[in-house]
Amino acid sequence: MMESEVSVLVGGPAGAGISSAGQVVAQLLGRLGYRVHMYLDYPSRIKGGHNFAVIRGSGGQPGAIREKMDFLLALNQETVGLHRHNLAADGVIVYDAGEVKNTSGIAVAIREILAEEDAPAVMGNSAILGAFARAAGIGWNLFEDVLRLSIPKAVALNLAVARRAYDAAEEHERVPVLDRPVFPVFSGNEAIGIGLIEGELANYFSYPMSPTSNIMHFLAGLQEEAKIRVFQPESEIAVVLMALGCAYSGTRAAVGTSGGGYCLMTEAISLAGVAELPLMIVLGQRTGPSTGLATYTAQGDLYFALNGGHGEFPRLVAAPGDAEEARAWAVAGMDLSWKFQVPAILLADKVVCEGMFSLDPDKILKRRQETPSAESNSPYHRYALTGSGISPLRFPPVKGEVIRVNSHVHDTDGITTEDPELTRAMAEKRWKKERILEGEIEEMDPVNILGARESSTALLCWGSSKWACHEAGEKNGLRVVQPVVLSPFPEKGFARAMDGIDRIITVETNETGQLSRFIREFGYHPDDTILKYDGRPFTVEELDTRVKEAVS
Amino acid sequence: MMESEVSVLVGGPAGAGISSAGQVVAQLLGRLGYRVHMYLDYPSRIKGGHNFAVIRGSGGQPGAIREKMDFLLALNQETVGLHRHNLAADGVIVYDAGEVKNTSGIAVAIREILAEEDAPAVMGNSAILGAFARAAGIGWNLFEDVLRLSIPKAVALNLAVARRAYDAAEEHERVPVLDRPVFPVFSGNEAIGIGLIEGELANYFSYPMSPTSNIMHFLAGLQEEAKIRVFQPESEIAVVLMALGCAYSGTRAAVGTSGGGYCLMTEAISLAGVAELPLMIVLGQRTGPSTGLATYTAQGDLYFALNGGHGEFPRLVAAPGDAEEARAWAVAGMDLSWKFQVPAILLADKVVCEGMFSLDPDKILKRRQETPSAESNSPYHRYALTGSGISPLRFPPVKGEVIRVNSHVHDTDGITTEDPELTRAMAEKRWKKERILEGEIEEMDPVNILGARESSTALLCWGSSKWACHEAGEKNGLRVVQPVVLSPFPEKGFARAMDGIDRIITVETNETGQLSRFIREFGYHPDDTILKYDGRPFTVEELDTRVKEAVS
Amino acid sequence: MKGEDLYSHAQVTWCPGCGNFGVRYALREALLELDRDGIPVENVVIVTGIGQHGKMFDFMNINGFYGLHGRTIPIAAGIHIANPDLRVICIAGDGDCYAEGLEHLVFGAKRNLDITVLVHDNRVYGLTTGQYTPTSPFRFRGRSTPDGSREHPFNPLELVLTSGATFIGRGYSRRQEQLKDLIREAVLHRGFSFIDILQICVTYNDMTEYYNSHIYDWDQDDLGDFEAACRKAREWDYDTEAPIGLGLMYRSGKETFEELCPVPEQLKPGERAALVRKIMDERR
Amino acid sequence: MKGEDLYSHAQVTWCPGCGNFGVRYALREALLELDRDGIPVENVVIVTGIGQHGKMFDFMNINGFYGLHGRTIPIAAGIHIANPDLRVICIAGDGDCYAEGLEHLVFGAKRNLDITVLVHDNRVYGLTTGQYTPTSPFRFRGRSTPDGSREHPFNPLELVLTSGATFIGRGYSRRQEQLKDLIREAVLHRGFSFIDILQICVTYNDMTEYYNSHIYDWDQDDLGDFEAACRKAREWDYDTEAPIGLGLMYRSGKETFEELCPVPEQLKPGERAALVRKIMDERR
Ligand SMILES: Cc1ncc(C[n+]2csc(CCOP(=O)(O)OP(=O)(O)O)c2C)c(N)n1
Ligand SMILES: Cc1ncc(C[n+]2csc(CCOP(=O)(O)OP(=O)(O)O)c2C)c(N)n1
Ligand code: SF4
Ligand code: SF4
Ligand SMILES: [Mg+2]
Ligand SMILES: [Mg+2]
Repeated sequence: MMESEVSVLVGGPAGAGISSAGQVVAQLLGRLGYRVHMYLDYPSRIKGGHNFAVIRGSGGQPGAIREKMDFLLALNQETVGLHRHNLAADGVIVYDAGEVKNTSGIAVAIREILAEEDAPAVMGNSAILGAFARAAGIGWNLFEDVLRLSIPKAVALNLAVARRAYDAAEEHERVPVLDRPVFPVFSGNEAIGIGLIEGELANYFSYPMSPTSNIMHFLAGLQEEAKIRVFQPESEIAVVLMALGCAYSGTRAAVGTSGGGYCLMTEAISLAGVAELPLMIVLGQRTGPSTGLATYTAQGDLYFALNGGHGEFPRLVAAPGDAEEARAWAVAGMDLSWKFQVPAILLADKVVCEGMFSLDPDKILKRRQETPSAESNSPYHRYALTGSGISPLRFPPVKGEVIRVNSHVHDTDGITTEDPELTRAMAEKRWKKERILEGEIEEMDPVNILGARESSTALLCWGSSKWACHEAGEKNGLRVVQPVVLSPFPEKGFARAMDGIDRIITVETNETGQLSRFIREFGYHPDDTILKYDGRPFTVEELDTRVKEAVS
Repeated sequence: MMESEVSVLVGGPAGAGISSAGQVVAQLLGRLGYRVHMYLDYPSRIKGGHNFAVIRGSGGQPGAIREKMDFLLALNQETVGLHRHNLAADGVIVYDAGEVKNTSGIAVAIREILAEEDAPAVMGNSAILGAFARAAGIGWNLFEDVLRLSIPKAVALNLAVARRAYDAAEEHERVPVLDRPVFPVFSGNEAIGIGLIEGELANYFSYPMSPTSNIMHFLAGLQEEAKIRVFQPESEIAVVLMALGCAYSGTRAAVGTSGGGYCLMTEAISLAGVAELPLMIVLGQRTGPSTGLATYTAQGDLYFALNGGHGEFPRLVAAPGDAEEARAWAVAGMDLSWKFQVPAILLADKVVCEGMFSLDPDKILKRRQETPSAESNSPYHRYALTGSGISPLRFPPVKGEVIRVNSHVHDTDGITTEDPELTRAMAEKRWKKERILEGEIEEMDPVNILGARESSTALLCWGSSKWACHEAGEKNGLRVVQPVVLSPFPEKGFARAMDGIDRIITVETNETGQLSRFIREFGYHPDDTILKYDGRPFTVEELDTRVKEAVS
Repeated sequence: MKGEDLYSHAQVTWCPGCGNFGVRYALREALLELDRDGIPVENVVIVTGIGQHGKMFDFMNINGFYGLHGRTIPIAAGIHIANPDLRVICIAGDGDCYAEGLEHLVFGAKRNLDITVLVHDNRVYGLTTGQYTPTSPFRFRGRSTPDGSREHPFNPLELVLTSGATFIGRGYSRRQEQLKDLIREAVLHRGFSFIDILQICVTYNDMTEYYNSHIYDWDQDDLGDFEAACRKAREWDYDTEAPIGLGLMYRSGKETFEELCPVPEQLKPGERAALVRKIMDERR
Repeated sequence: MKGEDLYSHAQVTWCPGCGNFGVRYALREALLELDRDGIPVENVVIVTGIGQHGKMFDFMNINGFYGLHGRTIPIAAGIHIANPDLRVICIAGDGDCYAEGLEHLVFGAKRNLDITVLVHDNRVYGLTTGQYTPTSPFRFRGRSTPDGSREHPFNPLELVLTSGATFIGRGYSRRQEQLKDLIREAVLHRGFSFIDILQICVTYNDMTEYYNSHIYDWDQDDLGDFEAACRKAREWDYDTEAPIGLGLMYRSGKETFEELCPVPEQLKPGERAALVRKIMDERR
């Protein structure tokens, strides 16, 4: 085991609870003081096949996985077959003795344990977890505590199964406890859900689609407590238009989807643009084009996020690189979208959405609330041409006032016009808002600097490549620059982050180097591009190798 | 009247046949040897209000209108009120004496003429045309000939009405006959329709939307003769998917829409991308965002055309600047889309679509037919990994072969895969095709050089700004560079066209300077940007002034 | 309040003689009556599609959302779900609501959303200059079908009845009094109210004479009888010659979507912070 | 040809016990019979949606178009309009065809498109892990509705009947012989053929016992009787307890869309050039 580093892989068929098992491991490592990241790899099927989760704990924040595992938890033969080469020299395989043949390590007699406890097959994962806890030298009490929290149903039986396996296994190598505050571990989707709630969500609309369906599931489970409503309409078109209806009525809504659903939303995004309606969209990218690889990742929709919808209008696009950022920008997206009456897109991807991350509960951006406009409100003009471009928002019913929003070019009252002067004036009003929005963004740390800050070579990345880049940057002495906000592009913050840089290498999981092309608009010309487009994120080692090739 | 230049404005209420009247004028000027352009300005209503058409004849090709009119044909008071300042010093107003008050010029007693001929009110435009013909010194025979061709119904009565007005009017100034071959005059939409037919269209699908509805209307009228089918399904989603169904069956289809409909098509564009299905989309831009100004123009969707649809895949995007180019690239779009099995977008706008232009019937690009692949066809692999990236196309039924197209990542037989190597290989296959497509494009004159070629300052434009730029370029000694193809971007052709340029001024009818941003990706950094975003195209004089400001 | 107050200052751009004038008048009169009956006009929101019908947005002086072609219903749903005190009326077109956005109509009815949908069924795409729609008669000659369309119309009343609507009627733009009553009742009805309005398009599809000679008023005795409603709905299929019933066709009571999903009172900032803290603490 | 030939080599990734196995078997047997009866398998194309049902594309060894979620019908329409010799079968899901793309179902029926639509109606979104669909029973507890859904299902048979379908049946994934016959007849039928297949989803919505105890076979005497079809369709509303009829429910003859829009033989290159010349000449 490396210092302050532990990696665990859990593998088994779909339906065997690999994701839950992974989450328990993640939670366990979290409780030991590690910062945790989990990557889940699964094909688009419900039962059978091969799923695996890689959980990495580290003293620093891990947001990418390593290739070498200290523990390989195998519920099926494939896990060993496919991942044996991932086992670290001093690593150990903990395996289901009934399923996995020809291997050495810690055998768990799952079949027998389940039979003795009269437990169903799906509890096999509790057995393997018990064995792992013992192998990793984790005390029973802590383990029990975590298992209780993670497994809501049939707790006693799961614990009994786990205990048998725990007792039967031997310790392999104790995972050292780190003396650091314990951070909670969340998936990006959960973190987004939390952020939306903090951003005063009232209604969440969604049509199921990987990798964002779990935002809906998470929020649906919180409806009572959070006093929100979650509704799944007939299509993404209905989803987004219901959200716009809510905005008109004055309550905050958000929606979540992936590329295919986003396509169907673009017409409404354009409507939000001209009608100046707040709209919050979580766009979780996956491998495209089209249905592509439904459960794998990509950063293929940057330009589409920036340009989806016809005509031109300001929008907020923020691409978080982990759950903490996802939460922070979910809140900010809600607030800014309302304050500036623009669509906001939280551009995540499968790794951020479905991956798990430790997060600092206190790391949250300063709220950007609506500032009540000083300008006169009566008679009410929905599209009053104010100095800021932001018109005061009011919602029906208002006695004596008529409140109109309009998809056509309109006058200050929202009535349709075809007048060229008004057409120009309304366009300029919208871009005025954008300049002010950009100003606020610049105050919100919209560009991260990571890696070796002093370097004059930049690894430039966005979204989920953040942490792999950070590690490659630290290792190779390169500065890492990650714009979190892509629109309006924080040119000043970016310039500051790029200060002194004479060589740029971009890192993206896409085919055409979208960020690399995009920053040319702002006068930055990357020298090299490291791309990956097979649906999988960069591992730490892989990116390190690619970066070394690039800088050599 | 300027030499080899004549401008005519016809104005009246919607429903009075202003567009037809304008077309007759355009046709007349065409027969006199002029190259013609007509711009039609109308609000989104069927009857009443104010419509006007400006027809310009010129010795060179006009693709933009001038501000000064030699003839102002007024069927209502607004025409005079709104456009009197557009009358040239030596121009004349030809007006409906019953409708227009307080003006001087050639009064036409339309009401009386119609009464005497017992003709319906809508034939008022024939009367004003007759008076115009006489005022412009156009012989009756030529006029009768043109009117017969243009007005399909009640020819005799229209002619009788026109004749009365012709006889009652006096000659104002003879429009000189130019000694040049007579070119036919078409709207861009008609030219596109012709190009699609030449490109072997079998089925045209569309859902009505300005400014491309007239492609559907034009083709619908030609169904019998051209042996095509035109069908209007329930929505743009159905439209585009029916076209993809046809592609799978092996017959060519095309669709037409504007921004709002294009939004709904993006999901299918992405499908065409990964499934490698040919698809031809005519995207006629209008003023956005959203419903915007439904009958006015803009160049606001360049980035959306380039990036609509999730994930990354090659596509052809060509933006014609007039009807001749629209026809040529409609044919090329059909051919290239089939040859390369990629979506093709013909990116026009209201000015190109609904404007009229003289065109040279013989100006057509060399056909780019499918070249039958030399590679073996049996057993058939729909996605065979060939050297060119282009897989041989076959269509069901083929005895003994199974033909599969798939929206997921797939193997060479089209069967779904989640394999990382295949994912990468298929992506690379698609980009291989793009490189070859780019090579072909480079041979097709994809970048126009106009204006003063020797200049080291470039006016850079695309689409409908072409001819206004050309004139401003000639007048101010500036080179005009107009990339017709935007994707794959013809870098070589563009570099040649920009050779020796040390200053770049972009000209676009949009808010954010999309071309100006786009070419930065290729290392060109515009110094100035001339934008217009009020729904109206640049007039010759207006652009001239703006260019002078920019270069001064 | 006077009728004139409900018209805006915007210039009306419908063709002279257009049936939309009649619909506008009926809507205005219905709103005046509703206002008198305790539904103040500021509580009413119209959501319009794109088409000639949609221009109602500009010509009325009431709250409005001028939306997208085909999408009035999901917008209205969002408005109403967020604030059930509002009375939301969709002003839709036949192209709009029966073609582009048909699915929303079925789902609105299925959910028994508590909104009102008025379809200006001129049986043609008016604003885009005269193409056939899902209710145009077979062989309709429009600009996309110069030789006649190849589709028989569907019957919107039958469709919404099947889908679960609880208030269904048919109006006619030249029967403004009846239409006014229908609209008023529709707004008052708790549940999905649907009125197909035979709206004359003088320019592209002038059916005035045909309608005038075929219409009659449905009797109103058996409004809750589903079978009777089926019979009424099927009497005329929008295609073949038959008497055309007008008025309310069906009315029934059923829990609305909004009743099933009541609006929770939002958390106060402190409560929200406490909830987030709790969620965080459960994960460490 | 053997049955095995119609299965592909791709690994089947449905859950053990999934009803899709039964549907696949029935489809295969129907295709074999059709092949024997003179409809060679290479003339068949399946168009699949996205969902568990859509995987049929991979698991069958026949021509296929793996399309988008909800869009089988317009794709199938395009395929068949372009080449009416092909027999096009949509393999759709209930989320797919009744939610995302419902409008296409109504229009397919309305036009009487000569295609076959099989809906794998497991009454749940299978592939996205168990959310409610338009045919899930009221109060269905799925991942988006942990407290039960707030919508009553609609009745797909009634909906397509109203919309104009000319061949309507209901199958059950555990009645493979009957389902095979239904599929074969559906493909042979000239016009819009629709089969709602009660497909067991063992993982998210296992209705096996319920179905087994409620199903019976419809009598087949009055297949052309619209009223009888209405009654049959309404007997069970997918929500409340009632007997569940299986088999063919309705069949009638009506001109198909394809018959109304015959495929013209394409122009030869010379003819095309001549036409363009003519168009050009008329304008100068
Ligand atoms: C997505 C989209 N497609 C097409 C259009 C163009 N469009 C505007 S109005 C209209 C037809 C309107 O017909 P209908 O709904 O019947 O309204 P009417 O004008 O007859 O009242 C269409 C197709 C649009 N605005 N948006
Ligand atoms: C536009 C779009 N939205 C959402 C999805 C995600 N998605 C994939 S399968 C599926 C549900 C499938 O349910 P159903 O159609 O009933 O098929 P089943 O899996 O039950 O057979 C969804 C919503 C998608 N692929 N495309
Ligand atoms: S075209 Fe028809 S619907 Fe439109 S305003 Fe004119 S009469 Fe009315
Ligand atoms: S989830 Fe349901 S529908 Fe999907 S494969 Fe499993 S049993 Fe079949
Ligand atoms: Mg209409
Ligand atoms: Mg399903």
